[in-house]
Amino acid sequence: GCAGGSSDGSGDSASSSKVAAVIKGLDNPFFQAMESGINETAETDGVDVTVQAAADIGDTTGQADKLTTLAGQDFGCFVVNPISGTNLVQALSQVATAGKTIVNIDSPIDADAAKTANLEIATYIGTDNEAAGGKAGDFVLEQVEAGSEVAIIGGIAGDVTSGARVDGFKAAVGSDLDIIQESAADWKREVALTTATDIIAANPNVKAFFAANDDMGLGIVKAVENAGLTGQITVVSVDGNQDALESVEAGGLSATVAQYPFAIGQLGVQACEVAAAGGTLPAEIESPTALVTEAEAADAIAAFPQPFAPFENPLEDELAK
Amino acid sequence: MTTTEQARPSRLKAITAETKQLSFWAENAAPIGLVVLVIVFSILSPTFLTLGNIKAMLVAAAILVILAIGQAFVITTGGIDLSISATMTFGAIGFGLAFSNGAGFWLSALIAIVAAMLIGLINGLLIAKGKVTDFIATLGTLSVATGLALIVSNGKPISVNSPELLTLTSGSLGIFGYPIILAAIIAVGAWFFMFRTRFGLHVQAVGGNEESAVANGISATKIRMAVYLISAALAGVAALLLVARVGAAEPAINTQYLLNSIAAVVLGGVSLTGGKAKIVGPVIGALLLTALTNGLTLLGVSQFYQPLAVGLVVVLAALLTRFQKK
Amino acid sequence: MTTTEQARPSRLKAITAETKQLSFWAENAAPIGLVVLVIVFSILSPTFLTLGNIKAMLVAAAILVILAIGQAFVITTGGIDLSISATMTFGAIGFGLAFSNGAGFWLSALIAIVAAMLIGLINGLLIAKGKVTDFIATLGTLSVATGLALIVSNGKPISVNSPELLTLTSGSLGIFGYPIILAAIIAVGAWFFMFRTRFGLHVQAVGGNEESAVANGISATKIRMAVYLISAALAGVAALLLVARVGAAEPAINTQYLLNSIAAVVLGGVSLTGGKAKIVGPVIGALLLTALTNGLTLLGVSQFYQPLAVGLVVVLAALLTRFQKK
Amino acid sequence: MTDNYNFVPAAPHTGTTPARDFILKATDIKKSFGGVHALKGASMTMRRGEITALIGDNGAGKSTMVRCLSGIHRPDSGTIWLDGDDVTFETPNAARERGIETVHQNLALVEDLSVWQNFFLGREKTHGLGPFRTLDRKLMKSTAGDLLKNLAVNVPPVTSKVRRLSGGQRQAVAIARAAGWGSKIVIMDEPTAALGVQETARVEGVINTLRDSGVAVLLISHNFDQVMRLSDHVWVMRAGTAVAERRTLETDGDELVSLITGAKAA
Amino acid sequence: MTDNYNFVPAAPHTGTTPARDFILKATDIKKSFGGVHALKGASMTMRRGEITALIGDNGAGKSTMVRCLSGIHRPDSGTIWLDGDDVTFETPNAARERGIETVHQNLALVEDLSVWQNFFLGREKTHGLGPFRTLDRKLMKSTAGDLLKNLAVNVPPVTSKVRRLSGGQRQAVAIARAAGWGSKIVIMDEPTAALGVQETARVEGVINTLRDSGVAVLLISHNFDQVMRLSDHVWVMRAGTAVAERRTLETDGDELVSLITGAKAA
Ligand SMILES: Nc1ncnc2c1ncn2[C@@H]1O[C@H](COP(=O)(O)OP(=O)(O)OP(=O)(O)O)[C@@H](O)[C@H]1O
Ligand SMILES: Nc1ncnc2c1ncn2[C@@H]1O[C@H](COP(=O)(O)OP(=O)(O)OP(=O)(O)O)[C@@H](O)[C@H]1O
Ligand SMILES: [Mg+2]
Ligand SMILES: [Mg+2]
Repeated sequence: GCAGGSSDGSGDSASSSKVAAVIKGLDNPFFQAMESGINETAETDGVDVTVQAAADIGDTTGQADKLTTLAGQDFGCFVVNPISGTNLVQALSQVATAGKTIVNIDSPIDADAAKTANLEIATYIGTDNEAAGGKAGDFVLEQVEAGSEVAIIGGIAGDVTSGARVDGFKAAVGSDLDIIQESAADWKREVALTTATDIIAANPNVKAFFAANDDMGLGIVKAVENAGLTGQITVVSVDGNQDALESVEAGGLSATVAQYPFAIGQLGVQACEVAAAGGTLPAEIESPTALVTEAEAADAIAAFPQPFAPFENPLEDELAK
Repeated sequence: MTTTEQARPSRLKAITAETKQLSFWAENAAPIGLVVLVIVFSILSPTFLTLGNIKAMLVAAAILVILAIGQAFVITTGGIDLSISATMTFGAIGFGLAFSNGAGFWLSALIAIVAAMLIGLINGLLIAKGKVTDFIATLGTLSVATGLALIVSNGKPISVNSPELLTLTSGSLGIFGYPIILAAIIAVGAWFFMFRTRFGLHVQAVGGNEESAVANGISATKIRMAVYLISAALAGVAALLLVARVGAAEPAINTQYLLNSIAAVVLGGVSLTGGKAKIVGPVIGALLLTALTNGLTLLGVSQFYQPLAVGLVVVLAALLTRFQKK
Repeated sequence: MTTTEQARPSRLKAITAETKQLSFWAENAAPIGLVVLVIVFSILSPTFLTLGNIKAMLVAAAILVILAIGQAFVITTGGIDLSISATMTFGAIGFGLAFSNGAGFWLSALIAIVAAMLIGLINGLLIAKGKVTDFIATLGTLSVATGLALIVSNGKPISVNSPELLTLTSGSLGIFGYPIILAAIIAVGAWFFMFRTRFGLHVQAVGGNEESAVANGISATKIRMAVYLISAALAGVAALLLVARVGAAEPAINTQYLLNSIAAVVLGGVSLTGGKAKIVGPVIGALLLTALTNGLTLLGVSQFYQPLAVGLVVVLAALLTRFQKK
Repeated sequence: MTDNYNFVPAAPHTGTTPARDFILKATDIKKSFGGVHALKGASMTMRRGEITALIGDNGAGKSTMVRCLSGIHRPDSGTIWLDGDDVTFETPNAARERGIETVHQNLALVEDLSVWQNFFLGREKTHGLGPFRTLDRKLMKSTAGDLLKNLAVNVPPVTSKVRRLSGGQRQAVAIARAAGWGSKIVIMDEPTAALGVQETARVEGVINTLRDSGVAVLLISHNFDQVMRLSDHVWVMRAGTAVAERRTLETDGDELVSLITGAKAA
Repeated sequence: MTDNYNFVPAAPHTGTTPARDFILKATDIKKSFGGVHALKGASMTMRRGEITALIGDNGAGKSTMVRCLSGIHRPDSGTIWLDGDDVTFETPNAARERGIETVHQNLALVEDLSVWQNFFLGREKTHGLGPFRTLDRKLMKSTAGDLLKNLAVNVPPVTSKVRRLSGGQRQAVAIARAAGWGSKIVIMDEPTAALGVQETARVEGVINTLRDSGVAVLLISHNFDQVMRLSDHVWVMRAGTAVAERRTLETDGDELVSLITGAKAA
């Protein structure tokens, strides 16, 4: 019951109802799910949407270039998932000057930079990655004895998302666990497998792994399996991709923090619809996240890509108007 | 010596014209590719040739243009600089650190360029003095520069809020943004150095035949040192534009820039074996690659098809160079 | 012709021994580097020389070893295959799609290799027939293969649960896992082809001096086609190991494998200008690079310092090659 | 993949219709490189069992002619007749299979390969079968060594790389290679230009031996004494065409010079 | 950065202590490449205003000697005296600044550069000041063209790339380059090996002109006639040492051959 809101033109004459979305690299299932969320919502709601993505997760200027390219066209609303806090600010200032709606999803735009550039961000949708890392940290704390050794495997060294997730994890475990090592596995399953194998070899007492995304988590699971330690080492990752959920169900991955990229994408488009209809948007929308363990895995898979737990969508009311 | 047939001028003319045509297409693969792209995209997308989009494209191209020019100097000597984008990253971090520690814009910019040239110096020493293969030396410094950037920045992006940078990235003269104007000035300077000074001639000589150049009293060591320093210095300048563009100095490597800088040079008709200098070619090559991504984005081509499209264009443009004269 | 001084044998001997020593170090940069690394790491980490770790290292090295061998054939002809890791990705996706559509292991494996060789064929046609510069042609097919892999897989990893793959990845003879055994067999075969058959000799001849090779009736076109096909076929084999290793076919680009495969070959003492063939060198180069990451991880070296360490080792090993005989 | 590299050279074709006494006849050969017309309709002949000299100024087109005869270049037009057959060599191998061996001006050696590898380049001896055919290294080394010994003064070891040889040694390798294949025609493009006295004498000896064993030799040389000393017949090229021919006995250096420079019309 | 590449060549050094009549004296030069002892203590001299010939078999070490004299190689030991000064050339430029010009056996041309660029390579003419000093292209082109015209038969245009020249044309460029600098010594390593009759005659003319203008010429050649015709003095090298010297007038070809081959001891 959310169709049509956008077509009958609010007072804003400059705006068209067309939506442009610029997200991170599509070489990762997380952002593919996000794209699906955007596209499918747009289709059911009859919104014209264009999705562009960076070449890869490190392509900060490429993403900015793409946004700049789109900014010159007649889109009324921009949904952006910036690779870093600032990389899209330049390009967005152009959008903001033209008085178009900016919806920030997933990774937040740096508040200071936004202020400097006079950006007005209609709404921010997402869980910050630190919180997701924190959930994983809490889970690991429950699973292993205090003082156990844990290892962290992040994405490309210096990557912002990876940094936030890892920082959240570290903050949550605090000094209760012994973080023996922090490695970078470039977001890749194969690299994570090699790295985890080495870490297990060097640290036979390692009790848990945290990976900054599911792909690397699955690589670690494989390493644990190869070492014959399945069940003895807790592996948690972040994302909630389908194959990760399946691995959780099958007893491989201990848990994944599902961020529901599909829902984030969906909310992004819906926020644009609300804005186009002249509705009011909350400054921040908490998109659902959930820790998926073996117990919830079946439900999560069944509901995929939607959130499995009931979720209060704050935009539904506005859209229903 | 040319034993052209003076007797049959008309037939000769025809042949010459034909030859001209074929080699004309080949020598100008990059500009021709660019023109074709512009035509195709402007038919397919009404936005492509709007002033706003052209301006956006030129600004987006500036970093790659500058890197391609640096790379062109190195490639002319028969070398290659794989560390160019890591050097840029290192320069950017240098800028970020200096700026956030209170150094003003100009001092920070100087530090960025000096930091970048430090990597260039290592490259030069390894390759010119150490006689290490260019490929492996710069592959090593690629890693070294990346590592250093991560270490000094502690792996975190450094936000930079500088009015000068803002001016640099958003100011413009007509449709020409300051970044592309800077790139154009560098291109003109590079052309001048390459084709009108002794230094440029010596760069070409070393690339063409090092033994002969040395026998004629040219110091290949100095020339090689110089080109790696030039390449690094230009990477430092590009770092300023990079920081200005993304509003922060980030320690992530931009592999894309590395491959594209080389592709731009080669598309511009410079042979990787060295000895043949070109500046305009690489600049147009960089514009071509930028226009390609821009157009594909405008057309809403899916991210999955973009690498394919880029690959096909690169291959087609390269096929054209087949007919280049030796 | 060698005007060695027969008159002063003792002094001569000393000089020869010294020369031998210097060039000995240089010619064997990769093995020496490997030995040094092994010594350093085994002092610093008690785990390093445990059987379990050696086994893990060798298994981890297998993919890179195979890619380095493929790359070595191409580089011996003076070319370079930048598409090698993208080709591997494309082969992996080919395997994943075939397998998930019900083709058995063997058929899927065949499809993987054929898919990879398709890219090799394009490379060969472009470079051998189209006379496109190797660098730019394979840069193009790098993009093309990446795009194709993304498109046919729809960007998603394809999980593969095949008992054969499981055996491949977990089986072993003593401390030698099946992957490294496969790699060793390929290395022996490659050595045989390179040094004991006409084909190998012709590869070296084309790399050494194409004009002379052609004047002696060798078809440079065929040889170039062949080496790119070999490189691609080996990338296909590596794809099997990759899929076996992670239990899924992923469309991700593995730039690291590309740069490392080239680094392994160059560290192994093969000149990028072509003409000088080596197989053992590249294999050891691949082992060196793998041991390096393994050791650094074992030691718990921070992620920020790892690129720096890798870079330094590459540069140092390369510096050794300076003293190689021409 | 390797099958292509293991063929056994076809037995030399033996023509049965000798066009008079000419073993080779090239008529109206044209060859251009871009705008440079290197050959503008050159014709020449070689007689069976004779040494034919080809002289002319730098850039006259001698080497281009040689490269057409040996299959490296395909003429733009014109015909090459070998033993009365119209042969159009597509590849250097085609020419060699028809019995034409060439010592190129640039020697066509691969510097990074050893002497014996260069010696047999393109027609290596193998043993074994099919894909398992391996190089018969022993045989090739000993053969190459034997053939070289006849020619060079300072015989380089057959296993040393050509890169390490002096200019004269390289020339010796290239000549020994061409002379060692029992062919019908051996073409030598300035074979003694870089050679010392002793080597030159040896090469001239080889050329005479070849002639005596019935091989037709085409000798390109700037050295008039040599041409007068060795050849039976001389062709003079100027600016892309063959402008004159003489029996060696019926001419002298001065006439040849004036033919080369164009001071005297053919 | 470019400052290094804009220096004005120093005025030729004019020694004031002629060591007897020798303009150049090399004593006990040794030079090895790895295990190869190319020069094993060779000594030789050149006299003022004379053409000195250096002969010897392939691999005797002539070119290595030349490369030592012209600063490309640094001798392992031994001394080079120029005009009575102990000069140890560290670089080719040092040798050229002292007035030694060389035509190398490999010509030392850069194929991808044009004729005039090769002509002035390493000592380009510039105008302007400091970093804005630009190449004086016009002057260089015309100078190169003038100097070439004296030498080549088929003068290549000065703007054409050396890659497009025939072997003879290249040689002409290299020789014109060396001869055109008003130096004290010109070394020529087999300058006419690849040349035709007319070009050879011209080069010999140039060599004589150089001598007549007071330049000492060192001529490496395998052509005895040429050596006898041109030179005043002959040095013979064998296996890395200079084994004999003769006044040209007091020797003949046969003696030289036996000195080269070692049949006759010095
Ligand atoms: N591959 C080529 N491309 C362009 N021009 C060429 C090529 N080969 C030869 N030429 C030109 O053709 C003409 C004839 O050259 P060729 O080498 O046949 O002369 P030549 O008689 O052998 O001279 P020399 O005595 O100097 O060896 C020259 O002008 C040369 O520049
Ligand atoms: N750069 C080098 N590296 C190794 N060996 C060398 C090098 N240069 C020369 N030689 C060797 O030194 C010896 C003398 O060579 P050089 O070129 O001086 O002889 P040459 O008298 O000039 O002979 P030619 O008449 O053939 O030109 C030869 O055995 C040669 O192989
Ligand atoms: Mg010739
Ligand atoms: Mg010599």
